[in-house]
Amino acid sequence: MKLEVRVQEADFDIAAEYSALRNRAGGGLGAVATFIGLVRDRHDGDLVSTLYLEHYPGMTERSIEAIATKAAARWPLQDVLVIHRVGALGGAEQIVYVQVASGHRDAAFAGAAFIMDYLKTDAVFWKREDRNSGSRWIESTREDLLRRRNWDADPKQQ
Amino acid sequence: MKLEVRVQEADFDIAAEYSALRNRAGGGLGAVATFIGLVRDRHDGDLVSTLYLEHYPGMTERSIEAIATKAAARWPLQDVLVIHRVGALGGAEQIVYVQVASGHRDAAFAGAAFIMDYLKTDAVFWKREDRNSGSRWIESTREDLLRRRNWDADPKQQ
Amino acid sequence: MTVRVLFFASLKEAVGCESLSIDLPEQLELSAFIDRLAEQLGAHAHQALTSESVRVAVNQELRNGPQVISDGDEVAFLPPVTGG
Amino acid sequence: MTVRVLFFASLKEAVGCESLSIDLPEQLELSAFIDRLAEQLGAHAHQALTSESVRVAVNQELRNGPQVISDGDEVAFLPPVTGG
Repeated sequence: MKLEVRVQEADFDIAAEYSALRNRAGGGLGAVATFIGLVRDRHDGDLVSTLYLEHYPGMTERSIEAIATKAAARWPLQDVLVIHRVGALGGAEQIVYVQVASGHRDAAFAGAAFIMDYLKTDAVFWKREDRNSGSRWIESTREDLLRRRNWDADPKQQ
Repeated sequence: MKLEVRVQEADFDIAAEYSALRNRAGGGLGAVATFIGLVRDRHDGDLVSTLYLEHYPGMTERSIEAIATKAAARWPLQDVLVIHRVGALGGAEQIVYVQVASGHRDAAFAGAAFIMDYLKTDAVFWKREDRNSGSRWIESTREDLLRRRNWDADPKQQ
Repeated sequence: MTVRVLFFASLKEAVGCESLSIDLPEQLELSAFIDRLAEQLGAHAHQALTSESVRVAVNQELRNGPQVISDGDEVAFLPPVTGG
Repeated sequence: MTVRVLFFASLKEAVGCESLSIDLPEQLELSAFIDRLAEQLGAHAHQALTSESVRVAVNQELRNGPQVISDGDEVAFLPPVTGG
């Protein structure tokens, strides 16, 4: 399996990433599932002017590689790319890109969903939301933790 | 919800579709899940030279719209696009694109996976595989039918 | 009255025809209509079109119950769909 | 011996520092090391760094058990991660 993780301030171009995937995979690709996360410009009706993401260079990348490796041990994945942005992000900006290629669509979908769920709880990032009403560091939601626990509890869930 | 279905011989450009989605959605987008299906160049080790897809213009589009509408009744989807190609497709060519936008990632993932599963069984297409060893019309696999039945059986499955 | 008839995929190959228009003196119930088609296409077509796996769409709607074919109808014979 | 220390996110704000280098006469066990840090950063730092939710990474590996801080180590104090 090919696995690549990038943590960067710069925006990403999903067309370039998908095109690079097709070039390196040749004719062997069957299914590609992707996920793009965008910064919502509102939270509970309050305007979010900026989302600020902090990371620990080196450790953050390895935390994401560990998640992707876990996914690849569970489903037959061919090629996994995760790009996560850091720094100050405005509303409607792209924040995360997950691209999973597999011979089969359920492996591709499950791999991408699994990686996103674990990213939400285990990846080494800290997020601060800067709103009209002030700035605050965000914590993982209970929902996110439960969703991750579902994968742990049911190794056969696809 | 915005829903668009296109059945066409021409190839599609996922970058253009994703960019159009971002333009029409403005800052309200949170999560976009996409799926791209590609023609595998081998089947059981045998070289597949061409995959030929036939459709029933009008009825095919409506069969896909019905699937997407069913998904949108089940999860809060904002924007659904399905592009399916017909005609003669060679190995490594793109065949289907599903793009689902939602405020939340699990709805986006579930919507896209649901649409793909139903497309495999309910969409009005007929596929012929032209191999070295001859030409044959394909039937839905038992696996595909079971996968669709899983969604029917468990309306809460996400 | 004129009825437009379409055959798809393997069925198109089985009956040796993709589409045709047929002139009828009067409305016909579906099974009589298929008998009339088979006169034109041959006995092998009768067997192919009445196979249990074949579904019939009239004006692009799948039919379950009895069906009368009328002037201007589009009647399509569909082998089991493969899906996308 | 020199040790590099990093503070992240809310913890960086709590202790009022992002990173620092500290010179020590000898290896120290982690709790003694934190005592030594607090002498430099203030008592509020001691409380923040020993909070139950704070995890410590030495050379980018999370530590669970006892830990001795040695020359050249990179010691990072991490508040609970938010995820991506």
